[in-house]
Parts: sequence; structure tokens; C-alpha cells
Amino acid sequence: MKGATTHRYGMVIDLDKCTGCGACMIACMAENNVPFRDDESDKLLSLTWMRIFRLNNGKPFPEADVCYLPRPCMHCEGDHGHSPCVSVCPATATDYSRETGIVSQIYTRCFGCRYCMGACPYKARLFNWWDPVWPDGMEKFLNPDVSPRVRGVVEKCSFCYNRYQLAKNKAFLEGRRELEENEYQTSCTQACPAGAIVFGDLNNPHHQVHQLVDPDMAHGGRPRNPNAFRILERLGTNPKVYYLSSREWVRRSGDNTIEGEGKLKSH
Amino acid sequence: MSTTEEHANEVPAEIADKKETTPETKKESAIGYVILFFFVGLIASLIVGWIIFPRLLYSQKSQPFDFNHAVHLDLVDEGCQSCHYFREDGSFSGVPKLAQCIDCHEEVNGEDPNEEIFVTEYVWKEREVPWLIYSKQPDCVFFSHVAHVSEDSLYDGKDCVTCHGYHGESETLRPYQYNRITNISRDIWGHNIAGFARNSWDRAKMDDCAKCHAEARDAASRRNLKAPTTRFITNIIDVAFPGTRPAGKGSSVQTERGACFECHK
Amino acid sequence: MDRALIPDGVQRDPLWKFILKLGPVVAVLIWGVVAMFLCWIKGLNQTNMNNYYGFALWIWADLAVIALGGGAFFTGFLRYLVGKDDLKYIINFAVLVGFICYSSALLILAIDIGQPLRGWFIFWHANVHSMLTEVAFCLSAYFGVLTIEYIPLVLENRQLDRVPFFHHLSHNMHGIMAVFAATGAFLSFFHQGSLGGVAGVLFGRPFAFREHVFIWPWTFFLFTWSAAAYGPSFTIMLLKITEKITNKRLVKDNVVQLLAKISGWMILTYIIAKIIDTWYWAAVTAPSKGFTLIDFYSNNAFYGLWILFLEIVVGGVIPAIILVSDKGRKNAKLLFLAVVLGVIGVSVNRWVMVLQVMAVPIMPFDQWALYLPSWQEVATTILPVAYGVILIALSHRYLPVWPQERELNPIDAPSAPEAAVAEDIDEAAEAAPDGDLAPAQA
Amino acid sequence: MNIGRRSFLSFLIGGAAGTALSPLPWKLTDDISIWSQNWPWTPVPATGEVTYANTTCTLCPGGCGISVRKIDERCVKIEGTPGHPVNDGGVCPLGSSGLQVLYGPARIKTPLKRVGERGQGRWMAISWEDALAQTADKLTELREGGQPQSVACLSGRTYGTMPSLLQRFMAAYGSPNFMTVPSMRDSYALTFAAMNGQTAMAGFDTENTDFVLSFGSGIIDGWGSPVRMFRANSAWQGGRGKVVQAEPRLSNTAAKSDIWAPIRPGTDAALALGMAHVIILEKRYRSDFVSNYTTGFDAFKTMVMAGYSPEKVAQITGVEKNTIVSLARSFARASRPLAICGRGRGEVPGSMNEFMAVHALNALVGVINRPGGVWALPEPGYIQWSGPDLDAVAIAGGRRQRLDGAGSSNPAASLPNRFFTTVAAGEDYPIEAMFISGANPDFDFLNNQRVAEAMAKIPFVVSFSSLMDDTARNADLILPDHVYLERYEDVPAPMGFQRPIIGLCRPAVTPQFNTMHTGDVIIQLAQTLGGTLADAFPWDNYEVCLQDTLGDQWDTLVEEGYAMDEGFSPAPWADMFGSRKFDFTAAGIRNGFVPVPIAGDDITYPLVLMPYDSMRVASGAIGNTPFMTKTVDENVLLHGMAFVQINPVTAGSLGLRQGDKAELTTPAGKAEVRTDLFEGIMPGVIAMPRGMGRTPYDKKLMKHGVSTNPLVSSVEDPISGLEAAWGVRAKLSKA
Amino acid sequence: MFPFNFEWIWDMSHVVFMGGLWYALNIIGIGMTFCIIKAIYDTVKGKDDGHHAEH
Repeated sequence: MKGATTHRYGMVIDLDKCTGCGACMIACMAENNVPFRDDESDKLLSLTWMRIFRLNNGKPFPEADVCYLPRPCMHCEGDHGHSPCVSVCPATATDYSRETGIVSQIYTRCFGCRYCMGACPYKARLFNWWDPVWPDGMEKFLNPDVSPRVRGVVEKCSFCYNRYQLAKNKAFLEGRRELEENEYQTSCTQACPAGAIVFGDLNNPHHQVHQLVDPDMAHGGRPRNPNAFRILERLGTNPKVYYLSSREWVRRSGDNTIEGEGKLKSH
Repeated sequence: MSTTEEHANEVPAEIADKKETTPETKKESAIGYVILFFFVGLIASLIVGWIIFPRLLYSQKSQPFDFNHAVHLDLVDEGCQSCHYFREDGSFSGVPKLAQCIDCHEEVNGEDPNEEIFVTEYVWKEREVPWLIYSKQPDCVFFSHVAHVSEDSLYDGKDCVTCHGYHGESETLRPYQYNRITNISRDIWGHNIAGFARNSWDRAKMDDCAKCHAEARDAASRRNLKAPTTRFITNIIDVAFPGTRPAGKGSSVQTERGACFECHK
Repeated sequence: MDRALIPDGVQRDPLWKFILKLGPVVAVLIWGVVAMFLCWIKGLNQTNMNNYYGFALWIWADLAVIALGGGAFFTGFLRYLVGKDDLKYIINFAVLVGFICYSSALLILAIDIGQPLRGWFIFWHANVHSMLTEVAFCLSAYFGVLTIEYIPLVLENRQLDRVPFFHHLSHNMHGIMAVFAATGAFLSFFHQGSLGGVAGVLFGRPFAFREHVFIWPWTFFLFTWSAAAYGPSFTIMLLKITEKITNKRLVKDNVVQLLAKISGWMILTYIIAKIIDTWYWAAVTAPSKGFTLIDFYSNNAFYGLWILFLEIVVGGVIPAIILVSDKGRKNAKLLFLAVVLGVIGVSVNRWVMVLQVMAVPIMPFDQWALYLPSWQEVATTILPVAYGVILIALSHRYLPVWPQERELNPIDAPSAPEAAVAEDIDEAAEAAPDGDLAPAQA
Repeated sequence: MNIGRRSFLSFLIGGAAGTALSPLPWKLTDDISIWSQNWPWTPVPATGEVTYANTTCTLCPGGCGISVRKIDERCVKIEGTPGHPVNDGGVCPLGSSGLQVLYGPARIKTPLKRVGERGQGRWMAISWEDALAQTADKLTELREGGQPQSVACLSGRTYGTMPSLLQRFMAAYGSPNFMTVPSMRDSYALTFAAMNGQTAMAGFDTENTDFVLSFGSGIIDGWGSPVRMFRANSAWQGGRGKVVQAEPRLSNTAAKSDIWAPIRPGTDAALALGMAHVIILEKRYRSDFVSNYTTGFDAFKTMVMAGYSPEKVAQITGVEKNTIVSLARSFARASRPLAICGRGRGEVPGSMNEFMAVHALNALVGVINRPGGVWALPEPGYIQWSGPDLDAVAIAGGRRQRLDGAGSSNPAASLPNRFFTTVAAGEDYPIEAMFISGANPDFDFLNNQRVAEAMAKIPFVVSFSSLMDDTARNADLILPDHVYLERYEDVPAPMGFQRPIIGLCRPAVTPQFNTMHTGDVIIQLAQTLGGTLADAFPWDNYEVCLQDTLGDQWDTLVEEGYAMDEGFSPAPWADMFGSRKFDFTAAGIRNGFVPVPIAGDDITYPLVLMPYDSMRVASGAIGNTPFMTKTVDENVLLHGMAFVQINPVTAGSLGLRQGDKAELTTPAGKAEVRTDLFEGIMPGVIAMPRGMGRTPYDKKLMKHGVSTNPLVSSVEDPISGLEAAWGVRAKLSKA
Repeated sequence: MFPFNFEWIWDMSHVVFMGGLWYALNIIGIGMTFCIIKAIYDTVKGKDDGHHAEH
């Protein structure tokens, strides 16, 4: 009786527009109660669900070019929900929802084996090495819709699932079951000052994400827009985060190619 | 025999070997003691585990003052929803705030000492009442009231009694019991230490949610089946192999039930 | 003082000497225990693991000890199921080593998880699709089997054996040991394989990923195979070390030669399979994901191609050649070299399958991440070694681990018992204030 | 001893069996794991009703509309207000982490009086009565001593009722020394005054531009109103316009631009003149504008033609000749071109020569006051208070020479950089008391040792800061203001916005601590001082003052959150240049390119250090929040150490590798840094972000890295006297 | 782990995996139970089979 409507929520990030300002990271941290410590400069220990990578074209001055690439969780669908991380979790603490296409992480179920972190090629999964501590008074801005995590568990971007829940609440109250595109938007999408992030249902041809990338669902959601690409397309993770760039070198940075291979293999 | 054994353990084997001369009778009475003590241990630990342990595990607090639901229910028009309403954004307001009560209780209206406590200690001092909420789920749980009561939701309209029992008809507030280790209300984790629940409101653990959801889903999928035989066979399959029929599948690829995020946050 | 507990007819160091020798090991053990509690109380921030290195030293140690402990199941398999009867002279030791390895593995896992108090979720909320679930279940169950195999040995302690119940129990357990051994072999096959699967199924990590047969990646079979191959080598290595330390011969050469020969052929066949696997991976699997072999071994000295050479040639081909050749095997020095190289080879394999997997960047714009363990990690990793040494020492001293020891190290017969008794009584008298020993003197 | 050991053992076995059959072990195992899921020391955020409070952000001059999400009386998140004309729902990193300022441990919770040595951090909490009385006593004493001019005031904000109240207070009290913190806004105003011949603010119609020529302006690095510029940039990226960035370093703006023209630092004006050369030579200028509304074009033409051929400019700037020619052509050919300047975020005013050269380019293509161009906006005019009546003391004091020299001989409105130099040198008359509101000069000013010296000579420093920033730390008395989420204020004229707009900043929550609105403090002080001062402040409190001042617009502001003149369009040329024509020969540009002489000789200091602006590092009075510091890359800041970006070629010649520790030396100071090898920076130039290395008043907030301000020597612009230094010569050696 | 666990599904994976596991655990359990009961029986009977441990 469910399954009547399935969504595949996804994101398109326009790297031409992205300025690398970091507002998405902060909006994410604020929405999702991500803690912070005195020194967060070691990025291998820092909790940032959304992380911005700096890409460069590897050329010397003055041909050098850089591009910022924000990386949330890709919410891989893999081969029918077999995301790299979901299938490996021994305690069923992470799951793939057919209803939304979102990869969840249940902090209270996770016991911290970190296998999923090893499985994720995007490094989108992060571990709570420390107990979260908010300086006196700062716990006041914590969002009640997302539970603060304790030490020793893995966490990651949830596409602000709490916002989906709240949007559904409102829809139910108004006698609806389906959400409008603007009713459910992630925190980073909403905050992006450049409007570089677009979020919506990839299954719904009326949603902007679908129109922007024109996903080829017969081939694992591969984008048909020539400017669109996904990171590590060849691994078969089938991520739901797409990137747009008008620059060839940026698009090529999204995946590994062997020298002399020329172009990405089409299949 | 026990003496022999003790010696055997402590003296060199060569010496002990020569001393194997314990009377049979003594050995038998020793076995009797051994069996007796086994049962003493068994029963004592059963008493500890079943009777003493629950008393130690749970503690109780009383509410700041007593509240009569029955009286209030008579005075309002829209039943529970008069005070426990939905906000415009679909969220559930839960226990009323001072602002709601103030409409009627700005001054002491009646004789009830509880009302007097309320008005003098809270209304006049503008302090919210620190009610202890029996049905409060831990922080990791997201529960959508509206999804359960609205006619359009997936699980059809339930009334409050289905989950909360006849709390709305009560005249006093029972003590609030909670688990000393987890700090969670006993209404969530079960009044029966063995985990049995007679009523849906005796326990509200994840498995209880799952049970009800599975029933709702199965019932819904069965409604479409016309022939009694088909329905019978399907029933058996559902009971024996829940979640196997496509119609009964939930959104989770891991459990074929509802995905974890639906209730966890 | 503890003469009464020592098996008949064997020579052991005086207790004070034994304790003195073990002292430093106990100190190491305490150091490890302190680190262990630090990790439990303060959390995994005590380690140098990070979000790129979610799996690090400990998981390597885990995989390595389990591979090395493979000698137990394989020797058991050979002894009880294949019928290599001679191996009964070394099976006790193999079981002991296996017991140490598996108990260590479980302990390390208990330290490694972020929320040890919820560790049981892996069983209760098991996701059967996860290789780690399979590992956890089979590992625990097999540890149970090893315990069952070890118990009779403990019960055969000279004093415990006097208790009729214990005597009968160990006797009966011996009687059906083949059943346990068979179950153990079955469980071992799966968890060794699953440990290989842990890395092999990571389709997001081309360095670890391998093609599948049904649900199992090739590493599944390679891991089982390598554990069976290298496990006995580890048993032999420890045997030789024990003989060196105790200055005694404990197992006859024909037994060692038999085990070494089997190990050699297993290593040889394994390493051929491994080479084929490596070639296929380098030529087909990795390029299909956009990687060349050299991508995995470049940009840093730590994970250069030398590590591949070390694993396959030095730790595989060379020991295989030594062990399968009669001459090589019979030369004591070469034999020892071969088993040591074998142990290194399999450890390097497990190292690579854990740590290099994490170090290799996958996103083209990502970077190599290297990691050095913190002292807490090192200490907790050494902890099982110290624990193993102590357990071997205690077992050697008090349990009849070596059926051939008396034959190989005869004690001057007539005077021995008297002397022993006299010495014991003296020691008992010294200890008299304890009270317990008073009846004996009477 | 029949019931000996074995019975006991049997008892234990029975006990174990019974325990296993009882709920005890299972329930305990379960409960302990539940306990670990909800550890009591992990906060549980309270639920409640969700509401939104719309207000205006004042953390930078951008003037964005923000919606504060609240759960009951708790602010939980800051989001951009959808539909707001400035930012339409977007929010910048600093803006979205504003709650960390509101609830942060750096807040000053009550008035504080210094008890230890200055800067020692030893304070005594005092009541507001005491604090106000002590301030009033001091002011009375100075006034009665006949030296009202010895009181100075520095305001961080330029427009609105708050700086106006402060200025009015100073005037009525009798001091000429009221200053605001200058920025590129002042340079633009002076450029307009000199060339357009009018008092106006610069607005940029970026939404309608199709070709942006930026001389080092960090369009997406915080220039102007940052979110608005981001949106404009997105529109250009979407095909609506081309961006050219002339800058020695591949900033984010340069990386996103269509053409990046790496230019030798400090030669921007030459490039502008070179382009003017091409445009004039090829007659691509807008002749209707040039011939009808300008004056001095011929002289300008002569100057440009003589000295700024592409070849010569290529030599000066390092930009290739062909690039100069093609840039000039595309600029002139574009239908709505726009040239902008103001380095980075535009917080340092800059060289008038450069501003004028760039403005001349805009004039050549005729985009002044045209769609897509640069607009002259009237200064906010809603503050219509009748001038305060001055008593004799005030008149006498007011006639004294301003210590910063602004106003009379100099066109600039205020020159705090010169003020601090004068005070430090002890010239003219002494300053006895200083009020500082919304500014952090101890940190923010270049070569800020000079500020410290000046401050040391001022015996009574009063800070109105809400946070224990570097300046408050060195003050004698702190009268903490509410933070912006707790108070009312008008926020007019977002930097660079092209329409007159006032945003309303209003309380999202009640004040969290014992703080007081600085407006109220001023009104109360005036009333305590009495006389004409009291008469000049007839309002009961600041809120009344604000409502009175805004008059009709108040209702709109309360309802909409902002009041904008939707139909505004800039004055047509005829109105604007009818009587006073655009002057190509204004003093700053008449003689062509005049480089800013930065400190240091090129033999001792072979490199050039340029501070750069990053959206992830706040450089203004508000420092980095913990969330912002979290976004800073590991090649910018690592374990408390800041990196300098350096070209690998330069680094190679110095023997430096990625991440190496090095000592950075400039004529002004030294710092320990690490090196980040970056292909996007011109060889010989090194760069560091501004805004790091604050005094550690909150360890999570700002201690990290190194501040560039003490390293860069201040340089006065010869025309305006404003700060013009864009860098400093430097030396880098391996540590 | 058990069919009454939340995560349990009656599908091939669970039946095969858990089936194999429970099969093995049962063999171990039954084997040990047998040994213990027989040992108790032997003890009560006073059976002596010699000191096998010493060969």
C-alpha cells in the first residue's frame, strides 16, 4: 500500500555558481546540531556533514584554476538500494528508504564499528571521536528536530530528513499526502547565497533537479545533461547528488580515468 | 568426600592417593546438600531477579500537583484536542503551556487545593509547570501525532485512547515511574518486567510500534483480497513470513518495514 | 611451591625463576590494560584514527591474529577429519595458540568499537548481508569451539584431573572432539572467508574490491586459504620459539615436518591463486574503475610497490619453496626462516587489505592519508601478545601440552619423585602461615 | 565441613541459573545500552512552538534580511528572509552563525570596570547606575575643565540613527572628534565628490550588468553586500554576463571569472588607464556622454595617449598587451559594462588614484547612473533632527581642530587612522576620553601597534562592545550593548546596493544578559549631563527616538522588515551633469598612474605580502564564530598556524615545501607561518587571509592564526588621507 | 538474530545464514550437554577409565 509513491530526492550543485563560501556547511551544522571543538583545523577529525573540497586543474601560474566542490552525503542508491555503506552495516543502523531514496543513519543503533566509513568512497561518513560539548549557553541554539549524537557513533548528512518529517506533518494536517517541491528543502539548499544548490525529487519531471540533469533512470540515473556529472560515476554507487560545470577539467575531476582513455566510458 | 578433595588438591599426589577411604554415607549426605544449595541459589536469585530487581530499577516521582482530566474534559467542546491540539505547522502541542490555562485560571476559581497551588505557584509567578510526561519518548524518537490521527495518513485515524488509554477520564494523576538507569518513563519501557503488555498503553517500545504498523499494513493489503481461501492463505503467509509479500513491503531495503528514519532522529 | 600442579615427569623452572622471567611480560600486559581502559573510558579519541582511517591498526591486528590462529582449525581439521594422526602431538599447542588468537581478536574488537556497551547489537540487530555480522557470529561461535577444545587440556592438569567429574568430562569431550573440530572447521571456513569479504565487498574502494563468486568476493576464499596455509606456519614458529626459550625439544621432528610440508603446499597453492587474483585485479577490475595498478602504489614511500613484493614474493613464494622442498624443510634454520617469512607475508596481506585500502584516495581530488597509531593503540595491540605469552607459559608449566615431552626430555628417573616431594613439603612449610596447607603436613 | 566448597559452588550455579532465568541480566544489558544512547551529559534540546522573527543582520554592512527560527523563546537558527530585496533567502557564513554570537561565551554579561592593568583581563562587575554615573562624572569633569574637545568617539557604522546619535552627542557636548570607520564606501564617496561633483553614495546595478570589469574586488569574497553579489554572480554564470578579474592572485572571484588577468600588485590604475587608451584610440567611448556631460576629456585623453599605450601598460602591470586591448574592446563593446574597484571585501578604503581611474572608465563607456552601471545614490535622508542647541562650551569645543584633520583641508569625513597617529605622537591637544561603539580598532587597523600606543595615552576608554573583543579588553569601562538579535536599530544603505532601502533590526529575543542599548546609554548620559545636552535628546529612550525618526516608514518597517524606494531610478545625466560636469581631470587622476608606496625596500624584502579576504574568515569587528572557523580549509589554518600562499616557483627558490614552517618578516613585524604552495598566485607575491589571530577572549572563537594587520604598515592616500595600503614588502625564510 | 527481532525477515539470506549458524550452535550445545551429562553419570557411577591424560 505504500510504494504508491516513491521519491528519489536528490541534489544538483552548480559548481559554476558555487563560490566556496561555506554557508552551506554552516547552515548544515546549525540545522543538525553538529558540535565543534577548540581546534577543528585537522579536517580528518572534524565533523562537517557538508564538506567543501578545493579542486585544481594542476596547471602552473597563470593557467591555474580552482573550483570548489561541496560534498554532502551522496545518498547512493547503488544497485537497488545497495549503497556501499548500507549493506555493510552489521547492526542495521543505516538504511535506504525506497520512499525517499534517503540513506539514513540511526545514531542510537550504531555501535561505532566504522565499517561504513571504510565503505564510503566519498568520505561522507564521520565519527564522533569526542563527546559533544557546547560552551555554556550555546546549547540554547540546538535544534530539537535532530537529536545530538553521543561519542562513539557515526553520523552523516541526512538530506535534512527532519525537514521532510515536518513537511509531512503539515501536509497530513492539511489532508495531503504529497509534498510540493518547495515544502521540503534541505538546510544547505535554502541557505546557499549563490543559489547553487537545487534539491528535489529526481523521479518527478516537474521538479527542477530532474529538469537540470535529465537523469537516465534506465542506466542508474546517469545524467543526460552534458554539463552534469556525478563523483565516481564508474564505481556504480549511483549517487543522487549531481554536479554541473561548464568547465571540462572540473567534470573530469569527478571520476578516475586512466591516461589515454580519452573520455569516460559511456557504460 | 569434600575433605578428601581438598586434601587431594593440596598435598602431593603420591600421599593423597593412599588416603581414599571416605565413608559412603557421608558422600550421600554431601550430595543432598549440594542439591539443596543448588535450589537455594536458584530460588534466591529468582526472587532477586523478578521481585527485588524491578523495585530497585524503577523509581517514582509525584507530579507537581494533581490534575483532574475528567473535570476538564466535561468543560471543553472538542475532547482531548481542546487542550492537546495541533499547531498550524502540523506539530503536536503536547501538554498545555501556562498561556492556555491562564484563560480560565487567572484567579483561583474553586475549592480545589491543587488549583490553588497552580494559580499561586505557577500562574502568578509566571512559571511553566514542570509536568512529568508519562508518554515522553527519549530524544532519539521522532513521533508524528498527526500521521497517526489524520484520516489521510497512512495508518488511518486513531483516537487518543488507542495509544494513551483512558488517561483523559482519570481524576487524579498517578505517580510518574521512571527507570533509574535510562531515565525513561516506565510507560515507554513497560510496566511488566517481563515485557508483556496487555494494553497498547502498557508499553510503547519500538517493537510495539512495529507490531501495530505491520498489522495495519497487512490489514490494508488484505482488504483487496476477495476470495476467502486466498485471504486465509495470505493470512497464514503473513503470520509465518511477515513482510514477504510485495504488498506488505515497507520502504526499508534492510528490514522491508518502514525505514528507520521514519521514527528515529 | 607449585610442584603439585606441574605435570608428572617433566622439568620446570623453580617458581621464582618462572615469575621473574614472566615479570616484564606482565608489565607489558599492565601497560596494555591501562591503554585499554583509557580507550573505554575516554573513548576512541585516544587513538590516532580519524575519519579517513576508521579501520586502522586494531582491525589489522584482528585480521592478522585470526589468520595466524587459523592453525588451530586447520590442524584440527587435519587431525580429526583427514586423519593425520601424528598431529595429535601438536594439536594441543595448536588449540592453545588458536584460543589465544581468538580471545585476543574478540578483546580487540571490544576495544575497537565506539560504543562497547552496545556491542551486542551486532548479534541482536544483525544485518545478515554484512560480512562483519558473519564475522562476529562465526568468530564468537568458533571461539566457543576453541574454548571447548582447550577445556579438556585444562582439566587434565594433574590436580584438576583428580576430580572425578572433571576427569570424566575431559574424557568425554575428547571422545567427541571430532564433532567439535568439524563444527569448528565449518565456522572457521566462513569467518576467515568473511574477513576477506569485509574488504572484498567494498565496491566503493577499488583497491579492496574483488569480483564475486555468487555472494562472495575472491578475497573470501583467499583469506580462508591463506589462514589454513599460514596458520600452521605460525604454530611451528611459536613451537620453535618455545623450544628455544625452554631449551627443550617438545615435539618430534616428523610431526613438525608433516605440518611444515602441508603448510608449504598450502602456501604454494595459495600464492599461485593470489598472484592470479592480483593480476586479474590489476588488469581488469581496477582499470574498469579508472585506476591503474601504479595509482595504488604511488606518491608515498610508505605504500610503494615494495609492499606488494614483500607480501607475494618474500612472504609467499620464498617460504612456499622452502617448505615444499625436502631439503629446505629439514634444515632447521631454513625452516624457521620460512615460517617467519610466512607469518610476515600473511600479516602484510592483512595490513594491506586494511590500511592501504584506507590510504588510497578514491575521489580524484582527494589525497593520500597516512596514519601512525597512538601509543594507546600500540599498547592495546601488544596487550594480546603479552597475554599470549603468559597463557602459553602457564599452560606449558601446568598443563600437559606436550605429549612427547617426557619421551624427548627424560629426567633421571629414580631420585626425582622423592626430591620433588621433599622440596614440596619444604615449600609448603614456608607457606604455612596461609593455613590452607596445614592438613597436608599432618 | 559438609556444606563446604562444593555446596557453595552448587549454590552459585543455582544462583547463576536463576539469574539467567530472571529478567535481571537481560534488562540490565538492555538498559545500560539505552543509557549509552541518551547519556545524561548530552543536551536534549527542548521542543516547542516554532516561530520566525524577521529582522536585519548587522554583522556586516550588507544589510541582509534574516529570519530567526525560534522554538518558544529560544533562537535555534538564522536563515535568509525569502523575498528580501537584498538577499532573497540567501545567507552568508557569518550571518548564519550569528547565534553563536548571541549565545556565545564571549558575550559581556554586565557592565564591567577594569580593576587590573589594561589588557590584563581583570574586571569588576558593576551596576548600570554606577557605570553611567562614572561615565557622566568623567564627562562633566572634562566639560567643566573646559576641554570637551578631549573626548573622542569612534563608531563602526556610518549611516543610521546610532552613529547620528553619537555624533549629535559629541556635537552637543562640544567635541569635534567624532569618527566613523572608513571603507571603500568613503573612497567611492570622495571619487564621486571629485569627479561627479556631488555628495553621493555608490550603488552598483549589478543585476543588470552584462560585463563586469573588476579591479581586485572580491565579488564573491565579500565585496559590497555579499549575498547580493553572490546572486549577481550566479546570474552572470548563468549566461547573463561576463566577469573579468584583474588581480595578482587567483581569488575565488578570479577563479569564477570568465577571464582572469593576473596583474602586478598595486598597478590596477595603470591597467584602467591603458584600457582607457585603447577605448579612446579606437573611439569606442560613449561620445554623447563624453561630449555633453564631461569636462577635461581632452586633457585626460592627452595624458592617457601619451603615457598609457598597451605596450607601456603591459610593462607596468605585467598584463599582456593583447589582453589589455581585447579587454578594453570587450568592455567598451558590452551593452551594459561596469568597472568596479575596492580590494577584496572593500574594508580598506584604498587609493584615490585607482578609484578615479576606474571611475573614469565607467564615464568613458557612459554607465554612470545608467542601467547596469554605477549609480550615485543620495545619502539616507530620513534623519531630520533639528540641530542641537549648543551652549558656549560646546561651541568653543566644536571649533577646535579635529585631531584627524578631516573635514576642513581634507575632503574625507573622518580619518581615524590619522587620529591614532596624532594621539600616539601626542600632537595638538590630548584626548582624555574615548568612546568606541561597533568598532574594534585595536585589531582592525593596519599597523595596529600605533593604535595601541594611542590608546595607552587615553586615560579613559569606554567600550560599548557586546563581546570581549580586542578593544574592549583594553578598555577601562565596558557598557555592553545588546547584540543585534536583542535590539532595535535602523539599517540603511547596504553597501553597494543600488536603491535607497532601510532595513529594520529588531529583537528576536529578549536580552539574554544585563546589557543596555547604546542608544539608551547615550540618551541617559545626555539627560544626566543636563543643560543643552539634555535638550538635544528629548526622547524617553532609543525605541521612541527610532519611531519618531522613521515617522511614516515605521509601520512599513515593522510589517515588511524593510522599506525600499521601489521606483527609484538614478538622476538622468542632464539633471546630474547639467550644471557641474563630470570631471576627467580631478586631482587624483590628473597626473596619471600614481602607485601607492608600500613599506619596505625590495632588497631586504624581496616579496610582496597581500592580505586577502575570504568569506570563511570574518575580518570585521565581529570575529570568526566556531562554525566559521570550522569551515576554514586545512591549507589556510592548521593547528593554530596560518598559511601564506606562495607560488611553487617562489617557494622553490626559498627552499620551502608545502606545509613548511617559515618566518614572515615585514617592516612592521614578524610572524610564524606555514607555507601553502599555490599555483594561483603570482611569483613573488604571497598572500594571507585577513581576520585571524585575534586576542583569545574565547578559545573556540578566534585565537587561531595570525593577523595581517600588525604586519602591514599604514599608508595614507595623498588625496584623501584615507588608508591606502594594500600590502607590504615581506621576507619569508624557513623556520 | 531471532525471528522475533525487529530486523528479521523470512527471506533466503536469513534462513541460510541464520540457519547455518543455529545449526552449528546446536551441535556445539548438544555436544557439550551430552559431555556434561555423561560426565555426571560417570562420576556418580564411579567409573574409572584410567588417566588418559598422561599418554
